[in-house]
Parts: sequence; structure tokens; C-alpha cells
Amino acid sequence: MGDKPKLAIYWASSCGGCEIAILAIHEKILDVADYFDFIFCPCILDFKRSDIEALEDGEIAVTLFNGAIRTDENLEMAELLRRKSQVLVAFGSCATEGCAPGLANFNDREQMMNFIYKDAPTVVNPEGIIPLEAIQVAEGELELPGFWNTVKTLDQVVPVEYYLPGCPPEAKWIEALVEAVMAGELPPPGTVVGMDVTVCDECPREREEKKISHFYRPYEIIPDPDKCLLDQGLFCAGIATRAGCGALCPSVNMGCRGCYGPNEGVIDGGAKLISALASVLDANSPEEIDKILDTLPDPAGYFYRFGLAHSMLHRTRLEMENGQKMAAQIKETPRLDPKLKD
Amino acid sequence: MSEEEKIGVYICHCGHNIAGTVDVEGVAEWAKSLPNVTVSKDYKFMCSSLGQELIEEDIAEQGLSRVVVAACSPHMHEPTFRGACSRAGLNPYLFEMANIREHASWVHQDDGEAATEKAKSIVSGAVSRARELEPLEPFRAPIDETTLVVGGGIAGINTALEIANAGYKVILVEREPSIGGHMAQFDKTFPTLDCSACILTPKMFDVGNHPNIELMTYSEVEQVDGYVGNFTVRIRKKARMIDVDLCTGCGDCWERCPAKVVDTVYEAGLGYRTAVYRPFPQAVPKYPVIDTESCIYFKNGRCRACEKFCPTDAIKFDQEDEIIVTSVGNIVLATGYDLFDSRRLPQYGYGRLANVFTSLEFERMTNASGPTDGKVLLRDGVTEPKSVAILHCIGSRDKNTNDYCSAICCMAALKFAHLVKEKTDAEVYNFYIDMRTAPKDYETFYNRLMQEGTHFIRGRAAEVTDAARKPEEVGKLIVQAEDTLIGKQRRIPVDMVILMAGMQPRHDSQEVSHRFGIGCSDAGFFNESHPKLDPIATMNAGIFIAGVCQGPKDIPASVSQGAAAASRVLSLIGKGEVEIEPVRAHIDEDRCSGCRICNNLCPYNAIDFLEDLAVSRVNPALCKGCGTCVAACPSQVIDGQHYTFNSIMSQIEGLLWDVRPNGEEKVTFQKTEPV
Amino acid sequence: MENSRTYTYYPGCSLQATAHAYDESMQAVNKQLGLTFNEIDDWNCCGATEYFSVDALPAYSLVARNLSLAVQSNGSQDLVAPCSACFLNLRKTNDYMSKYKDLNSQVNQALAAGGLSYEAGALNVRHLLDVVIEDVGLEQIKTKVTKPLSGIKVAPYYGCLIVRPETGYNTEYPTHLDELMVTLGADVVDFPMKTHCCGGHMTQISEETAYELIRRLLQNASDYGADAIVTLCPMCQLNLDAYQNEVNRMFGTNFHIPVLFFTQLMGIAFGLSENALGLGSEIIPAGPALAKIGTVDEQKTRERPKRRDKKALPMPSMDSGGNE
Amino acid sequence: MVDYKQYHPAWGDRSPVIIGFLCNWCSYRAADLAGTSRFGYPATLRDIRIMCTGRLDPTFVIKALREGADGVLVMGCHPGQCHYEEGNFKAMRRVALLRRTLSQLGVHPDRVQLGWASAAQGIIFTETVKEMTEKIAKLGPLKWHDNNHDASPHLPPLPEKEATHG
Repeated sequence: MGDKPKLAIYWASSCGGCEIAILAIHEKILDVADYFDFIFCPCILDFKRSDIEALEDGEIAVTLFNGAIRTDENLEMAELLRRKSQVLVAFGSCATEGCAPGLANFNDREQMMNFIYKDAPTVVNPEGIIPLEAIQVAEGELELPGFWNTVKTLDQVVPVEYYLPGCPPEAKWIEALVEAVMAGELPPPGTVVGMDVTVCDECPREREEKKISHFYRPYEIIPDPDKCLLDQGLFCAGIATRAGCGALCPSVNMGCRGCYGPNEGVIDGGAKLISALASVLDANSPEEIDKILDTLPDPAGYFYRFGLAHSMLHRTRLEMENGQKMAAQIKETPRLDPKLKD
Repeated sequence: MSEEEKIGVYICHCGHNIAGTVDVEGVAEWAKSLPNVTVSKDYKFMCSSLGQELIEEDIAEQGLSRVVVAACSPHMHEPTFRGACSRAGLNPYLFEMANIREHASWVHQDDGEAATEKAKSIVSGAVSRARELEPLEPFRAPIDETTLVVGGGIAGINTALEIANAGYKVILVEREPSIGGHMAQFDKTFPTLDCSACILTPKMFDVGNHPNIELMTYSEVEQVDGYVGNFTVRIRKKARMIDVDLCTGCGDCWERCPAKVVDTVYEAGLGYRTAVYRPFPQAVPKYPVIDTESCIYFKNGRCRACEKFCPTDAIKFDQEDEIIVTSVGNIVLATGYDLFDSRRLPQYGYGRLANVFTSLEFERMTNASGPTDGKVLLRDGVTEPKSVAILHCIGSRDKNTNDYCSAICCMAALKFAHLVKEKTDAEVYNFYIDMRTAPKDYETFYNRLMQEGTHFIRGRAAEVTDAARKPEEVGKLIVQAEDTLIGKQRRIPVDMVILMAGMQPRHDSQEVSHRFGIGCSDAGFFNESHPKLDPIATMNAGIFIAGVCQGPKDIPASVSQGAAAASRVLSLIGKGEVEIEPVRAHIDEDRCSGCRICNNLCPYNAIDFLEDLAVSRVNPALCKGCGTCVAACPSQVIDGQHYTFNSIMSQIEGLLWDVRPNGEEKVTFQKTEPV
Repeated sequence: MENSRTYTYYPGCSLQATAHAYDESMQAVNKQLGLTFNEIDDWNCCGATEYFSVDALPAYSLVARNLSLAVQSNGSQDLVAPCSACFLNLRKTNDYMSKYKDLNSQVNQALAAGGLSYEAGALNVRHLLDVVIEDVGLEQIKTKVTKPLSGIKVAPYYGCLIVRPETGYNTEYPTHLDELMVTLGADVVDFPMKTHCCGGHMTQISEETAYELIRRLLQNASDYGADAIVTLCPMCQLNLDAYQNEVNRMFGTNFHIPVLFFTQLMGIAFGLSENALGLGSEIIPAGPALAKIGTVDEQKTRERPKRRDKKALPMPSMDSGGNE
Repeated sequence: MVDYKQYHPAWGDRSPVIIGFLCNWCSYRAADLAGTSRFGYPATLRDIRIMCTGRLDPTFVIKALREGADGVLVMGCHPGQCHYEEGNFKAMRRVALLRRTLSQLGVHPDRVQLGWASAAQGIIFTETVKEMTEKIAKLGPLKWHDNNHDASPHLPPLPEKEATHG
């Protein structure tokens, strides 16, 4: 047992879905167990952090790290596992691009704490208690890991060898990665495990020349099952999303949400969605354009649903703009006032 | 690879133009610190032969792989320095120009420090961009020797004759049944008072009989595809309802035709024509057309008088439009102008007050073959006016209509004043804002008119009214104007008013400019490539403009421009092939996912969707390099040559050299292979 | 009403005094057209025609106060004024405050003293005639006509104020009132002096000047055979009506041309009672002119359609786009 | 040098930085004409020549804002007069959607503006730059990198008074 390469799986700020996705490689898991010494996975194994600290640097062959980085603990674990691992894989959307936790970057810490612990309609908290990083109680001082204002991705805090996107990643790509490691045929560092085309490549729907005159919400129309959803006015991020999932969402009549992130070569997937979708609007005056864009509420939410933390702007602005807290202002007026003309 | 580039930076003083404001030595010294810069110099005049040699020497001796010249606008000297690079063996597309004159020294003359800082940013941006440039080769294509000339007015006629006389084929397309244009409507031309028909008719005849000219009248160009040297045009030949092979132009048909209508085109609304008609006796070609809208047979199925009387059975009521698709190498647009519609200024009474005429109506009136046989008469067709007012600038130099000067009206007004004097005893009053008589011999004509006793009143007329205030005004048209030379309001009662209506772009000039892929000014005149140095070419290579479609001008100017357009065409034909700028889009088909976002965006239909491969492809011959598809491609697999994603991203970084966050990692992408 | 429209309303002082007939007829017509006007609370003088020349800033501020109050009333963004002078002043102030930053800030400073402010361009200032023609529309108006005005010849008189600043109508020779009158069935005569000066307040300063201006207008209307002049401005109506006899005395003329508001003629065409339209309060009685409504113009029927004189040159067509 | 502190104290000694994207045929030539005519304007604009505003990739705008620009000005030919017929309409649509998106991220929409100037309108070009500079000056510096540095893990603890346990 001792001679086998060591494998670690860690979850930072994540939902646990990535661990389940690993099980979806079915019987291949047995080969993995044969080949690797499975030393760390807080979700299923009772190994402690001290066990990892006790290892030599670089003693772990591969660490599959899922989850975003948003607390001091996440960072410590990322740095620790980086030090101890030869290969660190950003596993799943949270670790590669921020994913749902990254949406917290539309707010700041204070707003989030207030909403989650005080203002959410489902919360009863008349004393207004919110968690603190340190508190003195009768038994002594209690500490919680520091909670960040901004969610980061794994590669924004430590160097990463490979990326395996998806929320969660598809089994075939997990297999491909594991097999590559087992076969000792590692791709060059920086590689994203997946395809470099977009979801459209895998999507069987029939596409036509694009022209959008209205965006529909999914509940507003019953889409033709054979035609491109975007052609029918349904938002679909497939045009700017890395293929690899087999066009899962479009095949069940839902527009792609973009969990695989932008494809190879694209720096900011949201910007590309803006460019592509705006280009094909069927409007030639500011008024007509506004009319169509009014049918697409929350554009930033659509375009940066998975990638906000890894996008170029990374988060909403924290600083004051004209003496007002911008984030708060945005919350009240989610859309640009259509009267503001160029 | 960009890490190994050797960049040479040259800062031009441009005499005092740049160096007077920007610290050019300082910028050159500072530029040495930029990454990859191996040479950085300043020089008095980079565009001089010595300046260019400096670059050539450094390329040879220092092995420069990129060159940046910080000087004037690339629209001025980019070709110059590309040439220098080329001579030294460096691909000309590895040259980048930094515009520190028009965009820095000249606009920040009051603040040398700010201008110098800005110049640094511009240079830094250019260096960063240069690092990412890639060598390109221009496309070469052979030139089709046939030329299309659109418009058979004097400009188009002259263009066609110049090219045809040089031995090359011309297709001349004219919308009306005859060539001749506005000039054919005039009687005399200023300032020489030459008979317009006498000088135009021979040229029209030459066009009609030239072995190298294929004349298509009553025809319009419907579609244009392709690029310089290789255009494909689709021409609609409207049905004349006349078999021109049989017709002899004898005139039996129009003499017998019972349908009379007001001729709003050739006679400018002042005379009549029949439903089957030849616009005027000297028309080329001589064949008539049937105007199906006013023809009694086409309206209610009876008549056919023309058919009965035609000696050669040339009338063909069932003739249909003909579509001709042909290829041409160059196109000259000489589509002319529309007259400003004077009814848009109701205060001058045109259409309300019988004896208010437009300038074109008056042209027809004074024409010996016109509706009054050349007599100057009031609308009743009998009375000779005793006094005539000529109002300048109707629909010109007026922000409510057209703010530009129509250039010819002052001279035409002088000509009219002379003709009125010549033909009647009337007093003539010219109401003008400024007299504009610049070209050769025009001022002499103005002086002559002053001696002839024409009254000149400096002031734009406010209104023309029949509301009399005094007994002597009763029954007259009263022109009210402020005489700005004496500072008084004046009311001049006259019998006849002539409105010098301005020149307007053709009503469909926007549409036509789109069809031919050229630009249009705010007003609707076609945009030239350069207002000073290239007023003949357009932004679309191989398409030239001549005559008033480019801007108001008189006959000699139109003739000159037509000849100039012909010489441009001939020099291209003589060269035999064209070089096309390699600024083009290219789709990486291996990575294209076929989402079809780009398909509809190309104004030139250069993007085809290949159904079998489910990918899109750019036809490089049709692509003009605008980059719209490049920016729109959601998966960034379309590359815009010379304006690549990396080159622009890099230029942004360079421009922001002083405000970029320190130590922040550069955002780049590496192409990596999937597992 | 099938198409009820609501507007913010600035009446101006005339409509409560000399032009009460305009007010009454407007109310009556509005009911027919489904127009609801909500008057601004506590409005003040518009500055009339002189104040702007006396002291510009207080004049603009005076008007801007009305604009500010109009915004506060929280109604329609369309502010309607039936009086041309009010319309011009309100519109000009709105327009200039948008165009000229300095004026905007100075006026707002002045307003701030009264705890008010106005965001330039927040309102769209419109004349009653524009609302009637653009919003209700000639087609809709046509359906309301029960008593066409055939037989009466009217000269449409716009005055100088209504077409400024640029309103989209032809400034020099507007025709929208002409079109309205044609819709009502009236015989509209060409009236070349339709935008010339009515004399304004000159009647109080120099009778000689004012009466000459009024005379020209009456002469021109009479030359064109008008039975009545129709107008849309209280000042124009007052000058032409109230001073007509003075003009006759001064120049020895004998004009008897009634001057009516367009709303009065609309009311008549809609079949409303003369009382409801304020008729009878005019100085030159409209009775004889109005009596022509419904009669047939004898001269017109007697005239056979003229054959075209063989020698005469054709007149330009007035259909749009006919010339080229 | 202009003192921009009068518009917003945060400028300190620096001036606003605006990245311009000018189309080759109209607005770049308008800028050239402004130069030839010596029409002065604030030295805040650093421009990039692209063939057509249709080449404007929103990535460039975001990149400029992220890398320290305080605003981005996109200028093309007037609508209907694009050298490539309709590239400027694409820019108009992209900028509209981009502004909406950026405003959700706390970037004031005035920081990204679209303008038109024909090759003959040097004066319109300079007026546009002046107006934009004034707007940006009033908004203050964007300094986007400060925003990202804020993601530093070592934050001060939340204020004690917010709540007490148990």
C-alpha cells in the first residue's frame, strides 16, 4: 500500500456534487482504488489535516481540488495541498471559475451577512445575531475561519496544473484525466481537460442565421424541440461555452447555462456572450435596442452565472461612486435606466 | 515568439510641428526602456529620404523585426514607412505608426507636459501592438477590362468616352430613356453662353455610336457583388414596350398618341409629353418608350393607336424587363443630382402662386425647343413679365433644409438675369446672400451683369406674397427682404419670381451607396476617399465617383472629374492586376462549432455556412476586413488579420503603461491541446 | 370615452378673462374628444411677451416655477397650454434650460429659494392644437363631425408664437390648422399672412403701428374672400376682433370679419350648442358668417370646370414628390 | 495641467484616462482633422484605431477598465454612414448591452460611451472628448485593481457591536 501514488480529494467552498460526480465513473473507481493510495477526502474518509501536514512536500501525486476559495480555511488548505502535491487539479466549476459561490461577488461581505442572517424572508433573527470570526464565551475564545469579501478561484491563490470544468464534471473527462495520470501521459500544464469547441458542436438542434427580436423566459414559450433555442429567443450560453457535456441542457429543452466556462482562447466568456448576442439583435436604434434588451433582465447574471469570479472584472465594484455604495445602488436598480442614452 | 522581437522606435520632430510641443528626445530616450525595444531614435523629418534610410539601415544592421514610427497620422505616411520596411526586406505589415502629431502635439499645444505624457502612451501602445503583429501578404487579383459607368449625364458621358477612346469596353447604364442628364435640359451655359445642346449633342452621339460603349438606357443597376477588378453586376433593363431592332425613331407613334401628361422630368413640369415618348429630339438612343402608367391601353385595355400607326410593327405591349448579369473590373458612379423641391419652402409660394418658377422650369422656358419656344412668359403662356425677381439659395445655405452651398446657383442666376434682359424689357432683381463666382472668368460675367443694369439686393428673401399693402403692389408678387447693405426692409413688387433651387443628392442616394458599398455624407453625397487628395476614389476600391453625386459642382468641374475617374480606371486596367490589403477575417474551421452567430452579420455576404461540415467559412475575396464577425464570434475562432485579438489587447496594455496595476500578471491565453 | 387621454394643464390668464370663449369651447370639445386636463395647482403668470426682454433670469425662473409645479403634480409628462404665448414661454424655458447649462443652473438656484427644482426636459410642452391634431388625429375628429362646416370660408391664422421653438411643423408656412378646418368641412382660403404679427401689445403702446398690422391681416383675409378668421391664440383673437372697428375708423375701411377660436368651429361641427361654445361674446358678430354653414356656394356651382387654356403652362402639382 | 481635483477629490494629481476605439474611416479621421485644425481637447484620450466599430469586442472595453482606464469611448461613423454599411449598428447594440451589464457590476454606464463623428466633424470629435472627460472627471477614478486587491484574505473582523452570542 505504501508504494502506491497518493491521491487526495478536497472540497473548499462547494456543494459536494463533485464528490458524487467522481462516483459516476462507476467500475473505473476500482482501478483508481487499485492504482492509488486514497489518503484524503473529508467527505468520505476520516483523515485529518494534521495527517496531510505530516507528509513530505510533494508526496501526494494528485489532488483533485473542488470548491471556490472564500475563507481563510479554504486558502490554508489550498496552500497546504499545493505544497504537498505534485499535480493539483482545479476540479469542477467552483475551483476553475467560481461557479455559484462566485455569484457572491455581486455583493460584499456585509450585504451577504445581513441578508443571510437577518433580512432573508425565511430567517427569524430578532436579536440580529450574525457570526463573528472570534468570540469570547465562558469556556474561552471561539474562532471561525475568516470570511472573505470576494470569492476567488483556485488558480487565483495557488498555481494549478490542470482544469476540469463542469458543474459537475462529466464522468468521461474524469476518466480521461485519471487514465492519463495512471498511464503517465500528462498533458502540458495549464491544460483544460475537455474539448476546445463550444456546446453548439455537440448540440443536435438545427441552427439558422441568427436574428433576435425578443428574449423569452423558459416559461413563456414551448420551444420547438428540433430547433436552436437561441433562434427561438431563449437564452442559451452554449455558443460561448466549452463543449464536453454532450449538450445536456439543450437536449432537455433548457438553454445551456454555461457551467463549462468559456472555450479555449476566450478570456472573458461573459464579454463574448454580450458581443455575440448583441450583434444579432434585430434593432437599429437605441430605442429599439432597449426594447429588446428589456426582455433580458439581469444580463450580468446570465453572462457571468458561472464565471464571475474568474472573469476580468472579478466582482462588482466595492468603492464609492458619487458618494454612494455602488453595490447597494445596483441592488435597487438592477437594470440600466433605459433613458440613459449614448 | 514575441519575446525575441527586436523593435526599432523612431520619434519624428516633424520640424517644429511635434518637437515644438512634445519633448521628442525625452520620449525617444524613455522608449528605450520598453520591452523588446533595441533601437530608439529621434529625427527631424522621418518621412524624408534620410529618415527612411535610417530605418532601412537599422533593419539591415540591427536585425530589427518590428518598426514603430511616431509621427503623423497613418493616413498620411503609413504607406511611406511600409515602403521603407519593404525595401529593407521587412514585411511591411510589421510596421506600426504612432500618431503623436494629429492626436497629441497639435491638439495639446497649450500643455507640453501633457502632450509628452500622451505621446509616451501612444508610443508604448504602438510598441505593444507591434510586438503582436504578424507578416502578411497582399492578395493579388487580375482586373476585368470592362468598366461600368452609372449615369449618363455629362460626367458619365465624359468618363465613358475617355475610357472607350483608350480602347477598353464600357457599359453605360442610364435610368432615363435617354442619356444627356440635366445638361440636356439647359439652353445656355455660363459664363460663355454656349448653346448647351450644341456642345452636348455631339458627345451624346459619340456615346451612342462608339464601338466600345454598350449603352443601356431605361436601365438600373440592381446588385453589385465582388471586389476591385472583379465585380459582378446585375442590371435591370426596363421594358420599353418597343422593339429597338425594328424601331426607326420616325415619330409616328408619339404624334398619334392621344394620352398627354405633364412631363415632370425633361420639361421639369412646364410642358407636356405623350404616353409613348422620346424625351427630346436629340435623344440618344432615338427610340421612344411607353410610359405604362399613363398609356390608355395599359390603363383600360383600349387604344393601341401607336401600334396601328407604327410602320415597322415595333410596338410590343408584352415586352418584359430584361435582367443582365455581367462582370466588370471597375465602376464609375456619375448619378447626378435632384433639384431641391421648392414646395418645401411654402413661404416662397411655389405651387401656390402661379408666377413663381423654379430654376429648372426657367431653363426649359428659355430653351428654344422648350414649352414656350424660348420666350420668357408668365404662367398664362402669353404675358411677358415687366419685372422679374431671382431668389438665390433656395434650399441651400439654410439649416432648415440644406446647409451647404449648391455652388452653381449664383452663376445660373446671373445667366438667367442676362437671358431675361436679352429676351424682355423687364427689370431684374437678384436677391442674394453672397455672390459666389470663384472659377475662371466667372467674376467677369458678374461684372458684365452689373453693367447690364440688373439690380442686386444683398439679403435672403423672407417671403413672396400676393398680399398687397400699397396700390402699386396690387396684382403683383411682392418679394420681401432685408437689404443688408442699406439696413432696410424692402418690398419689391414683380411679375415673375425665379427660385434658384439648390442641388440635392438623388432621393435614393443612400440606397445606391449601400448597393455599391460606398459611404455617403450627412447630406447624401457620395463620400470620396480623401476630400483633398483623392476626391475621385471611394473607400471601396475599384469604385469611383464623378460629377454632382460627389458634391455640388458645375459642368467644367463635372467634366474634369469624369476624365479623372477615367484616368484612374485606365491606370488600374494598365496595371493588369490589383493588390488587395490583406486585412481579412479567417475562420479556424477545426474550432468552429457552427453556432451561426456570424452568418447574418456580414454586410458583404462573405460568410458561408457549410451544411455538411457544420462550420462557417469566410470567402476572402468578398471580405473587406471590417472585423464585425471577428468581434461577434462567441468562441473566438475568427481571426481578424492585422487587427488580431492579441494585437489590440496588447495595445491596450501598452497605452495604459502608467496606470496598470503593478505586478499584475498579464492576461494572455495559450492555445493548448485537449487531452 | 373610448380613448381617454389625460394631460397636465396650464390655462394661462387669458382664458379666464378675454378669451373665456376659448376656455368654454375647449372644455366642450375636450368632452367630445375624451381629453382630460388636470390644471396645475397654484400656477403663476407665464411672463407674457415682454418680461423676457425686461429681465431674462426672473422671467425664466417665473416660467420654470410653473414647470416645476407641473412635475410635482405627478400627472402626464405632456403639459398643454391653449394660449400661444404661454405655450411659447413654457416651451422656450424648457428648451433653453436643456440647451444652456448656465441658464439651467441659475434658474434652479432661483427655484431652490422656493424649495423647488426643475429637471430640464422632464416635460413635453405642447399647444392644444398639436394635441388635438397629433393625439386625437384628424380621422378620429372626422367621425365626430355631425354638422360639416361647408359653405363658410375661413382664413386660418396661426400668429407668430405657435411654431417656435421648432415644433416639427413648418415654421414659415404651417398648414396643420388648415388641415383641421378641411376635416371639419370648411372651405379654407389661402392666407399668406397666416404667421404675420397681430400687433401684440403694440395696441397699448402705438395704436398707429398696431392698427396697420391688424389692417394688413384683415385686408389679406378679405382679399381671399374669407367669411371668418380662425385662430388659436387669445392675443390674436383679441387684437383682430376688438380693434377691428378702430381699424375701420382709422383707415376708412369696412371690415366685418369675425375672429373665432378653432375650438368654437370644432364645437359647431360637432353639433354643440352655440351657448356652450361662448359664441356671442365676440365683438364682430359671427352670426352672418356662421349662417353660411350648410349653404352651397352659388358662384362655385355656376362656374363650369374651366378648360385648360391651350397656351397656359401647367402649374406644379402640389402632391408630394410630384416635381422631380 | 488641468487640476481634476476640482471635479472629484480622489483624482489627486492625476488626470482621467480614457481609452478610445476609433474607426479608421470616420472618427479616426475626425480626430486627425481636429489635429490639423488645432482644435484643442483634454489630453485624457488614448485612442486605438480599428477598421470599424464593428470590430469592437466588449472584451477590449472590460480589459481597458480592468487595466486602469477610467472610461472607454467608442466612436464610429454616423448610423447609416458606416464604411462597412452597418458595423456601427453592431457597436451600438453591443455597447448598449455592455453598459447594462457593467452597471450591474457597479461601473457607472457613463464610463462607457458611444459617439459618432464623420471624417469632416473634427469639432464634434473634440466636443465629445471634452464632454466625456468632464463626466468621467465628476465620477472620479475607477481604479479597478484596488477593487480586486480587496479580495485580500486578511480582512479586519466584522464590527463587534453587530451582535453578541448567546
